[in-house]
Amino acid sequence: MTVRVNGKEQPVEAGETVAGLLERLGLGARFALVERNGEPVERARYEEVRLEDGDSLVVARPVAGG
Amino acid sequence: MTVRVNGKEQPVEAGETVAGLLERLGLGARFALVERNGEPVERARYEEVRLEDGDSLVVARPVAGG
Amino acid sequence: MTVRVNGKEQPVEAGETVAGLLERLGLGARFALVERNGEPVERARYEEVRLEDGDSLVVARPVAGG
Amino acid sequence: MTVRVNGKEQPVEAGETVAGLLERLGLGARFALVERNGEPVERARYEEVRLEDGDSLVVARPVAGG
Amino acid sequence: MSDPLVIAGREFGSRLLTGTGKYDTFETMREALAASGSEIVTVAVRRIDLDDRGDDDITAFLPDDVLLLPNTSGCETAEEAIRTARLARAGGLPDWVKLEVIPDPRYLLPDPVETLRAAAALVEDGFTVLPYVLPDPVLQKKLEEVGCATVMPLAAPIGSGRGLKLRDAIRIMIEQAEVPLVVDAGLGSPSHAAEAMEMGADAVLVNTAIARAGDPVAMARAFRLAVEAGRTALRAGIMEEGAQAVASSPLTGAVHQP
Amino acid sequence: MSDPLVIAGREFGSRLLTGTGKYDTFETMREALAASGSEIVTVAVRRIDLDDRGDDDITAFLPDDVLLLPNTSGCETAEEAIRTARLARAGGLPDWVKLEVIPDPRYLLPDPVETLRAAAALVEDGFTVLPYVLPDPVLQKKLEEVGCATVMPLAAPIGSGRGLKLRDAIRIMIEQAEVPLVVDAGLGSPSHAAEAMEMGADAVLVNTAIARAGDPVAMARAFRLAVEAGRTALRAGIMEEGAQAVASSPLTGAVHQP
Amino acid sequence: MSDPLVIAGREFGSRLLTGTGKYDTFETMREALAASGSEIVTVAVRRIDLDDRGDDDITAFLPDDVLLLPNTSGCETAEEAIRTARLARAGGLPDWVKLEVIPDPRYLLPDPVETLRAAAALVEDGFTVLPYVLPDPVLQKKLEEVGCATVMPLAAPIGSGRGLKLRDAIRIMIEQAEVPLVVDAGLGSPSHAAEAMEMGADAVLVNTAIARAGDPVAMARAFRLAVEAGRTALRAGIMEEGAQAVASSPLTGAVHQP
Amino acid sequence: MSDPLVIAGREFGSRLLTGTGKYDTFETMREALAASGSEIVTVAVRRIDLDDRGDDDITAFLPDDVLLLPNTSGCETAEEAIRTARLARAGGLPDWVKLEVIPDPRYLLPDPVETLRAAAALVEDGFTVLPYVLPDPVLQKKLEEVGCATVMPLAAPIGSGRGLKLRDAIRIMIEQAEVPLVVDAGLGSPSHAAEAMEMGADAVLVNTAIARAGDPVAMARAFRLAVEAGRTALRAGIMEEGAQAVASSPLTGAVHQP
Repeated sequence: MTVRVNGKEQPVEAGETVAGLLERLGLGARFALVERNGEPVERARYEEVRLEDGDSLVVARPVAGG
Repeated sequence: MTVRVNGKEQPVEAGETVAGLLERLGLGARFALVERNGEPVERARYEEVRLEDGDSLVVARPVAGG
Repeated sequence: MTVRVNGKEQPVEAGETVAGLLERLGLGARFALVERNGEPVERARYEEVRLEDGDSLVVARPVAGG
Repeated sequence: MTVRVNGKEQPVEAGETVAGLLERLGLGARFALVERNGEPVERARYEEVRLEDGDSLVVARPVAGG
Repeated sequence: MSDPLVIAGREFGSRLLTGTGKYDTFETMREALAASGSEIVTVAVRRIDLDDRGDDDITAFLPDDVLLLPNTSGCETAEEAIRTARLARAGGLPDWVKLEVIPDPRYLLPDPVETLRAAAALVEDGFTVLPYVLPDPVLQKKLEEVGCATVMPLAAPIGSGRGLKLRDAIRIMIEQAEVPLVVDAGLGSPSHAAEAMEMGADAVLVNTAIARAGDPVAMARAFRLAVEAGRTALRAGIMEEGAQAVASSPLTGAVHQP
Repeated sequence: MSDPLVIAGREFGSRLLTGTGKYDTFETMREALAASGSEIVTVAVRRIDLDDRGDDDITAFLPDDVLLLPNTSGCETAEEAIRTARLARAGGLPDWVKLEVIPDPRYLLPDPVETLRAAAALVEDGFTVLPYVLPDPVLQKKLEEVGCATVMPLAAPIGSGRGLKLRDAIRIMIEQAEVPLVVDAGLGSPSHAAEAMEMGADAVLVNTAIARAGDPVAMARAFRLAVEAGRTALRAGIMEEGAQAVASSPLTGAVHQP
Repeated sequence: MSDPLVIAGREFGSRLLTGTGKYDTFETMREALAASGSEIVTVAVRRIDLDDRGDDDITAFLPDDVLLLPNTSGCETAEEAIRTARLARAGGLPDWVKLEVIPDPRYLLPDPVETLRAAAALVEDGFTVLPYVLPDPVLQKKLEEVGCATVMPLAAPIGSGRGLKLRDAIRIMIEQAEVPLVVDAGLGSPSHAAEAMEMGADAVLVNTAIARAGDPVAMARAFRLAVEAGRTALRAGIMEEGAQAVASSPLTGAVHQP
Repeated sequence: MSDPLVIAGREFGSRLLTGTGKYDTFETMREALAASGSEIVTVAVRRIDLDDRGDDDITAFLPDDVLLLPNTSGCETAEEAIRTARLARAGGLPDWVKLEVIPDPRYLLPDPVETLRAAAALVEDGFTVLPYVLPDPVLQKKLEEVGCATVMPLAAPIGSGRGLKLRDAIRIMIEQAEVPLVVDAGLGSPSHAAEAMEMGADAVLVNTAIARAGDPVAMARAFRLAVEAGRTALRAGIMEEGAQAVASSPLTGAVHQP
């Protein structure tokens, strides 16, 4: 199945979690912020929340700013 | 019958017009602006509009201002 | 004989006046100011003052300025 | 004999020094600056300099200032 | 050459708008308005006190050839301002309105949210709307978008006469203005008005500085001259400010030079 | 009412003095001087280059009814300035002199000590002396004491067009002036000139801001209007600046009030 | 004596807030933040570019003991700002937000209407909201009424370093502030920050002036000192400005006096 | 890094000079001087009134490790100033002198001509001379030429606390200074002092603003911090002021962007 991450198609395995996806994307170590289908995902639930086919995700992070 | 003009009771004769009232109030010569029951009255209709018992009127005018 | 005008040698005939010199220099029509040997020459005396050999003259004029 | 100190007559004993005068004036402990007949007196010489009849002295000091 | 101020398609020869408040007498006001050359003159709208008709009718002292511009002073909400504007129009005043919505009696500063709301409604209702605002370039754009005929930022708190204290924000508004920018309130002297015009303001509105002057008629004339001076200078092309000194006389040929 | 500028007992209708430097052409200069209404016009004095007579004679382009005011630009010492002034007078220019003694070519600022020395000598020699100085109220008093006809402090470095940057010192000079105070140099736009006049300066001298404007003739007119505006305002009595806002419309009787 | 800055019931020892933008390196940023003594540090929130992970994780360079304050830069509407704030909070950033709603990319000025709308919604949603606004005392009151924890007016356009150009409006905001007033954006040097504090601002937020300094670490220290200087002066009681000169030495008893 | 102020070959760690005038008590003065960190402290010289010895001896309240700098306040001519300086030196005060020659009791402004004359004589006589002047770049050069150790222009009339009102002239003096430039008189708050240091002044001298503060000791500390802040900023490299807004957060990658 596939999801969209920041507008790009990404294949994911059935039942993959948000945490798993971040890991595969090499963002495990990063301070990543995740929005799923327009709703923010609590960091505490990255391990639980399982992706579904067609999910649209935004993955963001804090950057330098004033 | 009576109407309220700028918050004060005023006796008026049945069928009196806005123009008539202004005349009796000594405002005939003045540049008077009239609101009746919350709606502005067109100057052109001062002669036509007849007051009804319990009408609430505001009578205003242009004054010095910046 | 010769005089210096604004630092340059100028041959002059014996007995030539300031006015004569200005004429020969093509400055007759100009609003010329003349200093002779460090002393200003009155305009009224341009016709009288006769140059002497070795005189040092400054010839100036009004120009645009603030 | 007498001297003038800051414009006022002061009796002094013959041979009295600047230091002695300051002492008698109760200024011994003060940081006093002394001018005698228009000339400043070096602090080092307060003990030596002997006053003479009619001397005019200014006695000053540092005060608060900007 | 002709250089009219154009508001809502109407041309005005004068770029000095004036208020009618705070004059000692209506006679002085009439003379001062004439001396100012102003073609747009503001008035307020107030209830008549039936127990005290108060002074004469101001309209009797106003020239016929000027545009009377009723303001909504005294209104603290959009609804109050809309009601006042509609009353004035129905009663025979122009359908132009100087929109003021001022909730705070201490600083007398306008409310950006209520002003925008009232402006949209009044434009919708057919008014030519001239809103009074704190200098705010983003609010300016919103007011232009809802169809205001001018935007009128204050130079400094009304009646303070402090001049262009909020110059930096007004400069941005001038740069991006799509409808005439009128500097309103806070101008205390003709040099303030001239500076606003040199900056590129399309017009200025002055009241207190004229009405409270020692000689209001002479001061009105002074503002008229200053507004013309500033506008003329803007069009003539003002020199660039420089950090360096530059001589205005020749650098060579001095008399003493060898 | 008449309000002439009086210098050394001579009356002038205009309070705008102008310089003749930096115009693109003498024709433009002539028109601009006319538009300015100026009655006192400065010129510099320079040696004629016999190998290059240069442009036409400026005097041919100057109105007959103005007072030509020769300056001592280019002089770095009192002696040079005195020599230049005497040469100008002997040659038929007026016995008035705009005294400039400027030792430093970078900042072009006047020398207070040499200027005072030259002023004393020139007054002694019968000149009407108008010295150009940095704003210095103590120097002003000394110049008045030696008999100068005006004192002319600069507003900002010459040619910079920065306006009344040294306002605080000039204000003191105006308060204590016993001869006319002319603000000279640094005024960049009509609003600067108007402000100087509102502060109480008796006149202003402008050159670069007019000569280097996009349209010098229009700018000359703008300065003329601004000087008149500022002077008129001063005499009319300018309102006090306030820290507080004060309404220009009535505080009571609003339409919506019960 | 202790004089903490209290925002939403939380105490901070430093009154200098800093941004993390525009540093050449994160190492320099880390040192500068330390030198600033700042306890509140802003960050932006942006999508990760999966094709270019970009530089290191900024959080690795930020001290643990400071409060990270995510901003909503890049948002042009209330909805975008709300969405960004909620994403930041869900992902583990604090529930504090520096609210910026900036529709115009040229002048980068905040939108008063959208900012107010977003502020109300975010307070409702449990956020501690610190809105960035143009100086507007009426908008300030509205933001206080909907429950904002501070109001943060800009001193001048962001990144311009021009200082307190809109001083007059900020002074009114300080007079009537009921929550801490933080001057944000436009401060270019420590003297600007000191002046803001002397005026009575509760704190200042600085980014560009430190990050783009020749030596950001030294400049951070300079701002820290200046903020402390300004705050200390305010509490010590600053002398009244006077128009007159007043001697600081005795007027009598000079040595030469008879 | 070390950054001493060097005057006449002597190094000072502090760039804040202070006066001793106008304190309510000598005890407060002593504490304030300590808090200021000042290493150069001015005193006046006055006759002792033999009928009223007045307050205690100020020297008993002055730290031993500061340089006492006697001033010539009260002197209206070069001769009076020279006499006062020589008396102070003979009596055991340092051979440094803050030279003030002030003829006018109203504005308390220094006399450029007499000050220059006295400076030349005192340098000749072996003094280290620190003259107090109106900002005048030409006079500055003359004072440097006769051997003055510093030049000390006033920021605004003494005691007025108005800050750098004559900024434009002081900026030129800083650009061309060959001996330390000390801004003296008129600084009213720490931000004024910081600004002077950021402009490049080598030091500032403050008296009234500290002595007349509500809490002089705290204010002395505030000025100390501000002077250090301003100096540090100057050396760190202050950002250029810009006319344009420049974002401090990234312009792309916002959360809502597609």
